[in-house]
Parts: sequence; C-alpha cells; structure tokens
Amino acid sequence: MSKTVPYAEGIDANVVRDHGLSESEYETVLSIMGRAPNLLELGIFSVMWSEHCSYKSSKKWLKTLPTQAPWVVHGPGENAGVIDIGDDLVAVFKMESHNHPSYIEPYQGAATGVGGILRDVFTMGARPVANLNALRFGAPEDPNTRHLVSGVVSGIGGYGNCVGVPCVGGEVNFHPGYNGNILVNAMTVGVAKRDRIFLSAAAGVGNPVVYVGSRTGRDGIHGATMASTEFNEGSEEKRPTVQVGDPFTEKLLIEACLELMATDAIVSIQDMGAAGLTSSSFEMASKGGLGVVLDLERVPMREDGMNPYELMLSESQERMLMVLKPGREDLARSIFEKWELEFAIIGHLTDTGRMELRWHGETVGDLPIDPLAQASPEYDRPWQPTVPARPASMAGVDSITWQEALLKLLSSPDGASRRWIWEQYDYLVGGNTMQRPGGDAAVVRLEDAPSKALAMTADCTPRYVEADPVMGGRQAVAEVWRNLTAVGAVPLAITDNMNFGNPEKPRIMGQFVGACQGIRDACLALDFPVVSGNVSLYNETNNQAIPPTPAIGGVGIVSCDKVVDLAFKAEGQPVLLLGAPEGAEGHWLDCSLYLREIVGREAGPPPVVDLAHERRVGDLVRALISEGVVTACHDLSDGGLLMGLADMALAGNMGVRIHLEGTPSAFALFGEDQGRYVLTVANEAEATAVIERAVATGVSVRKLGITGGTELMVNGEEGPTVAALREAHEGWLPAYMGA
Amino acid sequence: MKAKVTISFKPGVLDPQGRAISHALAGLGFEGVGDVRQGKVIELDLAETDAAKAREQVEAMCQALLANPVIETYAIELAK
Amino acid sequence: MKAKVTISFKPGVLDPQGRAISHALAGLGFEGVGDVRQGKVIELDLAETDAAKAREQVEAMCQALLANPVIETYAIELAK
Amino acid sequence: MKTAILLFPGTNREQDIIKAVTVAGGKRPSVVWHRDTALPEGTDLVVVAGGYSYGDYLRPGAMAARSPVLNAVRTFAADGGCVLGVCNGFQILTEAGILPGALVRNRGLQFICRDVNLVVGTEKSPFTGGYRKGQKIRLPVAHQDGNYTADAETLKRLEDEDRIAFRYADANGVVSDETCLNGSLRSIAGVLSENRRVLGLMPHPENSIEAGFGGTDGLPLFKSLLETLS
Ligand SMILES: Nc1ncnc2c1ncn2[C@@H]1O[C@H](COP(=O)(O)OP(=O)(O)O)[C@@H](O)[C@H]1O
Ligand SMILES: [Mg+2]
Repeated sequence: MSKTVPYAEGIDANVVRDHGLSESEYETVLSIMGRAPNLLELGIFSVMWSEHCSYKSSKKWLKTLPTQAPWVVHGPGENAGVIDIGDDLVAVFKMESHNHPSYIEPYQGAATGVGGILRDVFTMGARPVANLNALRFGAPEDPNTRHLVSGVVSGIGGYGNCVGVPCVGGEVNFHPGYNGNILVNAMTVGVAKRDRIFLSAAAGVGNPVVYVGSRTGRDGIHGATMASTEFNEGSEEKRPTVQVGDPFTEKLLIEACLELMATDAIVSIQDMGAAGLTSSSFEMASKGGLGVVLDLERVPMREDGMNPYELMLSESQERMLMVLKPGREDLARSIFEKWELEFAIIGHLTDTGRMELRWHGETVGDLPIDPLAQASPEYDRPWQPTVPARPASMAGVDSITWQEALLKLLSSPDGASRRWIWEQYDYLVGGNTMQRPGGDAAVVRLEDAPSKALAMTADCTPRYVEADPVMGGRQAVAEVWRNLTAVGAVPLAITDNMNFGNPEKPRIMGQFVGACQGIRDACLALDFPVVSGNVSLYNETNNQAIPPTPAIGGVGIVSCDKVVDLAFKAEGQPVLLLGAPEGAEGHWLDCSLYLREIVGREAGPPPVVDLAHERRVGDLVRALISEGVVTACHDLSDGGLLMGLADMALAGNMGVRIHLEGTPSAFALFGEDQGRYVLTVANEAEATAVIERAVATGVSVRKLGITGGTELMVNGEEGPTVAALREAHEGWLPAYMGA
Repeated sequence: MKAKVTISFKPGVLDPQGRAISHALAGLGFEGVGDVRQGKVIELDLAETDAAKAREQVEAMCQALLANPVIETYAIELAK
Repeated sequence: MKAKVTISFKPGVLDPQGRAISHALAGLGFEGVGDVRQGKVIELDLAETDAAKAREQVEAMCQALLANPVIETYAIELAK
Repeated sequence: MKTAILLFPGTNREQDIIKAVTVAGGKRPSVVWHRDTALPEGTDLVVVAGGYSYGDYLRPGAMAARSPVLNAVRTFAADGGCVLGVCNGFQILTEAGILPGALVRNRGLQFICRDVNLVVGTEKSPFTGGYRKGQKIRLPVAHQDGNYTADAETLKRLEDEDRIAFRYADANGVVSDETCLNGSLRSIAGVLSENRRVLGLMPHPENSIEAGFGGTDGLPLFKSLLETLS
C-alpha cells in the first residue's frame, strides 16, 4: 500500500466523505485494495459498508436473537426466513422498511417497498400468498400527515393489488414523534414446497450469471455520491431519481421466475434490492466462496450514456440476478421472453475470489470479495440503558364516565377503525382469505393443503418501547404471539423490523439494545424464533428521533375447521375473561391509551409482560379453541377490557352485559394488563367446564357476563349501543381523510 | 379564462405505462415506435380574466396539488 | 419525428378525476375554479420522418389502442 | 361444461375462477394464452377473469382487448357462445366492444374492496337463472375503475331490453345514485349482451362460493351456467 498516493485520480477527501466512508474506513479500504480505489470501486465499498447493507451498528445485537427451532429451515441470512409448516410445505416471510423513500414520495416509496419485499420472498421459490404492512405517521394535526397517509396507502394498494397478492393485515399508529420520519414496513408471506427452496450462494466456476427483469435506469443512485465533482457537471438527465414501481413487471417476474424454478435450470438466485447489482452479485459470490466477472455493457439499460458506476449502484426495481446451470441459458431465455422481460447473460463465475468489472472488454474495477465482506465494519456503539419511566400520576383518571371514555377511545386516532385503509387493499384475491383485516390475525388457507391455513399479524406498541425498551420489546413479541393464539393458531416464528433513531447517540443505541433484549426474552420463553428481519436506523429529523419501533411480524399455523374470530356469535353466550391479574379485571393504567387520550398524559411504565403467565394463558386458550369449545376469542391490548368487548360487539353486531366486582373503575375497564383474552362459549355448562380447566391449569378466570341486546352494559349501567359504538369507531378516519 | 396544464414524468424517471404502451403498439404491428411517455393534461375553467394573474394562480395550483415535484414537471398554457 | 396525442373525455362523459381535482382545489382555498377535466397526453418517438405519414400512423394508433372511442376524443400534434 | 379462461400478462384472479367452477361442480377449466388465436375445441364457456391485465396501464382492459385471443372470443360470442367477464374481464369486454359502455375511475377515485349489496335485475340469462329477479345478494367487489358509463341511448336500450343483470343497492335492497359505491350510471354492476349470452360484471361471484370464505351468494351463478351448458 502506498501511503503517498491515498487517492486515485479525481478523488479527494470530500469525495470519500460524500460516499459516507469515515477516515478509518477509508484506511481499511486502502489496505484491502493495496492501492487507491477508483470511483467505481469506492462506490461499491460505500454501498457495501453502508448501514443498510452492512448492519454495522446493529449486527452485534442482532446476533443475540434466538433463531433456532426444530421447524426453522432457514433463519436470518437468506433473503427471507423459512419455516416448516407440514405437508412438505414451508412458509417464507420477511418484513422490510421503506421509510425514507415514503416520506419523500409516499405513493412510489410505499409501492416500491411492497415490490421489494415481494421479491425477497419469491426469490426463494415461494409464491407470495399474503402481504401485511406496519405504518407509523405523524400527528393527525401535522400538515403533512393527511397527504402521507393517502399516498402511502394508495401506493401499497396500487402495487399489491396489481400484482394480485392479498393484503390481509397490518397496523397503524399516529404520533407526533413520527412527524418528520414516517415508518412504512411491509411484510410478505409466501409458500413453497419444502424441497424447492432457492438460495443465493453461487456455485460452479464458469456458470453464467444472468440478469432478468426490468432495464436499469438511474434510479435511486445515492444523492451524496452524485453530488461529487465527477457528476456535478451532468445535465438534468443525470440527476438521481426517485424509484417508480412497476407492479405489472413484478407480476410477470413472479410468474417467469416460478416457471423457471419448476425446471432444474437455476443454481442460485438473488433479487436486486438496495444497492442493486453491487450487493446482489457480491452476496452470491461471497456466499459461494467464488469470484465473478461482469461485463457491464451487457446490462439492459433504460437510458443512453450510462456508465459502470451508475449500473453498479442503480436501485432500479423489478430486477433479479441468477446463476444458471451451463446449457440451460436457452430454456431460461425462452421463459423470460415469453413473459416479455429482459434477459441477459452479463458474466460468469470464477475461482479468483474477486469481483472483476469490465466495460467493453476493459477492466474498470477489481475488488477482492471476501476481504471486503469480512472487513465490513462492525461497531460496538456506546449505549446507555433507558431509565424506566416512573409511575404516572393518576389524577383526573375518573373525570369522565366510562361510556364517554369508551366512545372517545374508539374514535381516537390510534383507537379508530382502519377500514378506510384496508378497503383500499385487495384482501380477497386468491380466494383463500378466511379472516379478513379487522380481526386479531389474518388467516389465509393453504392452496396446497386446503385443510390448513396460515395465521399472520404485525404488531408493536411504540409508547411501551419508549417508556421501557426491554419491556416494550417483550410486549411486541408477546402481542404477536397472542394475536395468533386468539384465532386458534400455533405461533411458529417472527420477522422483525427494527426502526430507531441515530445509533451514534448512546441513548438511541440503548433503546435498540433494550428492545433486542426484550425480544430475545420473549422469543425464548414463547418458543418463537426470529427467522428474518430488517434494521432501519437514523430515523431522525432535526435531532428528533422517532419513538423506538421494533415492528414484529408473526406467522402461525391452524386447521381451517378450528379457526375462530372475535365476533359475538349468538345471544345468551357466556363471556369469560382469562389471564386477569389477582383481584381485578385489570389495573395497569400507566402508559395506557386511556391515560394518553382521556387524561392527556403520556407517562408511566408499560404493563409488565410476565412471560410464564403469557405462555400458560395462551396455551390454554389455544387448547380450548382447538377442542372446539370457544365461539369467539379476542386478546386485550390498547384500551383494555372495554375496548376489547367493543371490538367483539362491533364484529358480531350484538351487545353484551357484564358485571365487575365492585364499582367499575377506569383501572378495571381500560387497564392494559398483559396476557388477557376474552372468550365466549356456547352455554353455561361449557362455561363451567372452561372455568374448571382454567383453575386446574393455574390460569385466572372469571365469568364476565353474557352476550345479547343492542348495547354494552356494565353492572346494570347502560352504555352505548352497538350503532353508537360503530359510528364512533368507523367515523374518525374517513372524516379525517375527508372521504 | 381556460388553462391547460400538462404534467409529465421528469426525464430519467421510469414510466411503466409509457413502456407498456410502446410494447403494445409493437405487438399490434406498428413499426418504428421508440420511446413512449405518458403524462396527464388538466384543463381548468377559471373565473380570472387577467392572463398574468391566471398564470400565477395555476402555477400555485400546480405546486400545491396538481403536480408532484419529486417526479413530475409541468407546463402551463392559457387560452381564452 | 415526435408526436403528442392528447386524449380527453368526450363532453358529457362524467370525469371523476377532474371533479375530484376541482373539489380539492376549492378545499385548498383556490377561488373561481369552474369545470376541471383531466385527460392523458402520450408522447411518441417515431422513426417516420414524413409528417403526413406520421400523422396517419398515429391516427391509426389512436383508433387501434390509444383512445377508447366510446368515451374519449383525441388530438394529434407533430413536432420535429 | 368446458370452460376456457383467458390468461393475459398480469392476470391475477384466474385461480379464483378455476376454484369457483370446480367448487360448483364443473370440470377444471383450461387456460388459454393471450397470443392463442383459437379457443380449445368444444369450449362452452369463456371466462375473462378479474384482477388486472397489463397492469391496467393506459386504461384497464385496453391492451388485453386488442390481443389475438380476443378475436377468437368475439367470433365465439357472435356465434352464440357464453362469455363471462368479471371485473377486469368486464372492462376487457367493453374495451373490445363486445359489451356496450365503458368503466371509468370510481367516483371516490379509490380502490374499493368490500362486500356490497346487489339486486338481481333479470333472471333471464344463462348466468342469472339461479337467482330471482329483485333478489338481494351480497358479493365482494375489488376494483378502482368500476364506474359504469354509457350514452343515454345505450342506457335506455339496456333497460328496455332487460339487460341489466345486477345493480348496486343499499342494505335494504334500495337502488339509488347516492348509495352506489362507485358512481355507476343507474347503479349498474353488470350488463348482458343483446343475445343475453355475454355477461360482464364488476363484483366477484368467484370470491363468494364457500361459507367461511366470503359467503355463497356467487355460487348460483356458476351452478346456473353448469345447468345450462352441460
Ligand atoms: N432485525 C433483524 N433480525 C433478524 N434478522 C435480520 C434483522 N435485520 C436483518 N436481518 C437479516 O439479515 C439479512 C439481510 O437483510 P437485508 O439486507 O434487509 O436483506 P435484503 O438484502 O434481502 O434486503 C436477512 O436475512 C435478514 O432476514
Ligand atoms: Mg433480498
């Protein structure tokens, strides 16, 4: 290495800085290369070592998450997680963020987010069977919020509906903490035959490297890099551009890839996600311990005058990279041509362990693959544990009647129905949707094993995580597990999407570390491993970080004939509460939705998640459901018991009469104690049997009352009618959106 | 006064619809069709009768609603 | 040669997008906005260099695909 | 009944139709590629499936309507063959001129996926024979461009000739412009051809054929076809 010539021609310290590499990182680049990198090589280091691709701040902690279980086929490290679901089938799923692009251009940002996560799943040979999305927006009063909601929702719908994957679930929060940084996390679940899973590790020196899908344009090339001197004099045409999604091409790509995957032509395959051709080719070669030669002039291009730098760094959508078996090129070509997609052999595998980039025969870049991948930075960033919040003052908690409070909660931004959103998503295509959006978990029947279904959900309660990251992380996993349990499913595994602020701040890093610890605790206790995930850091504007938001997506399996939902089914059915704390229906109002919306206080520690209790109650509920005694089931979360009962009444269009011990208090009615479920059973005899079972299992149980009537009654006090509940619940979002 | 706003994708931005149209035209046997771009045209009836003021007003509408400056450009024409 | 096709709804056909825009503009405080109509503009790069032939070709494209005669009308402009 | 389903680039609800035909008791439909110029020998029913085709770029159904297989469908329909167009299929059939009118953007501009109430307009067709005229049924819709429009003369003919198969209604079965979810003229959700053997409709009967999966109100449509065409 020559210390005297630290920069290649045309590069200086500013260019290096614009590429996001620190001085010490650049030193490492020099020692790996043994010379100064040219601009193309620098660009490659820059994206490979970016936070997004290298997980440099988060790796240390992600490694602590439990990823094993007998049913896990592939955990983190592949494009998506893979779990065994019986019948020689696997479920393949992952969640991914598209936060920043969605803030800049909500429709296209969200749309391309859906496109990206779909590709992660069908790359592995799975047909996508469902989409979910976890969204966070700023305060409703913020002047940007309405426009962002509208754009993001129509973008998710516009892409997923066109591709024809039902969007069956998700979650949405509004909070001023997201005013400058919305979160758009998309999840896809796919199904494949167990013995037909495709991985990305390249194999076979000499095998052709093939590019398929859309052409490459100048999409999403990093702004900072484009501002460097080299590109400054460029015309308007050379400016980096926002990625526009093309769901039609994505649909063709799915069909073409799955058709080719049914043959024996593919050795390995990898979607081109963030950092496009660079990270896909690097990853394939690196996992296979091989080298690769790419002839970049063969890459199908959308615009004239594109250069190797742009081709390697473009983030154009709807593209894939594959290694084919020799001699299968024509078969593959004919399939992609039939689907009217680009197909180009752009290189081949070598045994050099190097990435050699050629441009019309001339070598324009040459980098060692393993050293680059292995030297990718990993930081142990300083972190400061979050001091758990002190108990909140409960002054003013009783200043409002329960009837008023319930209506207010049901029509609050975080309590209101999301129908306005999910009705813009096609949740029916495929004809397998058993439980639509609006319940605890969505349920989608398996096309190839029609007596079974997958249950899926996405959850996180950021206000809990903010108040106590460990407990909040735990709660997010537990709530996912509970939601799957509530429809009767056996929870199998999760994917996570860790959305946080700037990890260089010890306070933020402390939130991340705490959340990882909480997730880990819950995964271990609930036998609920992490099989895939994504990290999105630096969600900050003007030094203001988002509330820590580890979104969790979960998948479970259930027999179609055992599925239950939350709707009250018939008049006169006993209503039971399982898992309540000793001596009360509930008591934890700290950090609750009630305290925030009714009392105006966002304070206090989150409710305690006792994982042993969680497991005991959940396992009993699931057993009862599978024995067929449960007619409706709902877990309690935001807004506690009364919100839960209101959900059940609304879904069944039927009232309920309950009796609490003592006078109804906000604590009992709206407390957010964890690990609780409300069930209905067919008659008193069944109720007695369930109570005996619960007592024998050590699960607290009490009979709350009985279904029927047109209103919600508590201890003989008349409450709102179901019609009034509906008006409150359904009214807010359409009114807010001006629909 | 009538105004016509033509909104198109910025150069370099992918235009999937335009591409599909070009493809479909080729499929229908039309030869020699190169790049195709699809845009929007919005025609407005304005009460304003002064051309300069009308242009100013429409310019403001484009900024506020009609065009998406992140990916689109627009052109305004006025007519009696 | 470049061609520009402007496609608009026939008079009398209700234009939901135009109506929504007019509504939204009023909501944003723009006054004096009457009828609003939204149409499409399609720009084509043609290999043809003869204007008359190009027009004929584009006319045929409009008939064959670009416009739906049940609800739409079109206008063709040519440019170098 | 031999059913053929058309497959265009981007079609995404063909599996739903295949399921519906088989659940109703029919033989598994065959799939016909958009470039094919002929329908399978002995085809009794052609289904133009819902979902999207060509991404619905330009106009929904525009590109599919100009594909080679549509010429075969046009001849088939002219010879009295039965053709069912659901959602995007309805859009394709109007674009192809096989059914009158056009479908434009929903009144509220948004995509709408929900169950809707419909009133059966006529039982006189191979599709609607399993319902009673005036019967209220519930089917899901999932579309963004389902706003039916046609000139006054066409509308009058459709009504005079009893060719409006389904109309959108409210929960009580009352048809009105205000409750029509997408702005369709005369609340039209589905229309028949002159010979009554081509039906286009926006709702999805194929997503309402099994209890627990969207109800069974769509089943009579497929059963009625099976009865007529077997
Ligand atoms: N928070 C996380 N928890 C567990 N696994 C993670 C997490 N974040 C990322 N991963 C895993 O790391 C791998 C790389 O992730 P990513 O770069 O987002 O994938 P892609 O390149 O396919 O977009 C994937 O296997 C992913 O599942
Ligand atoms: Mg990937």
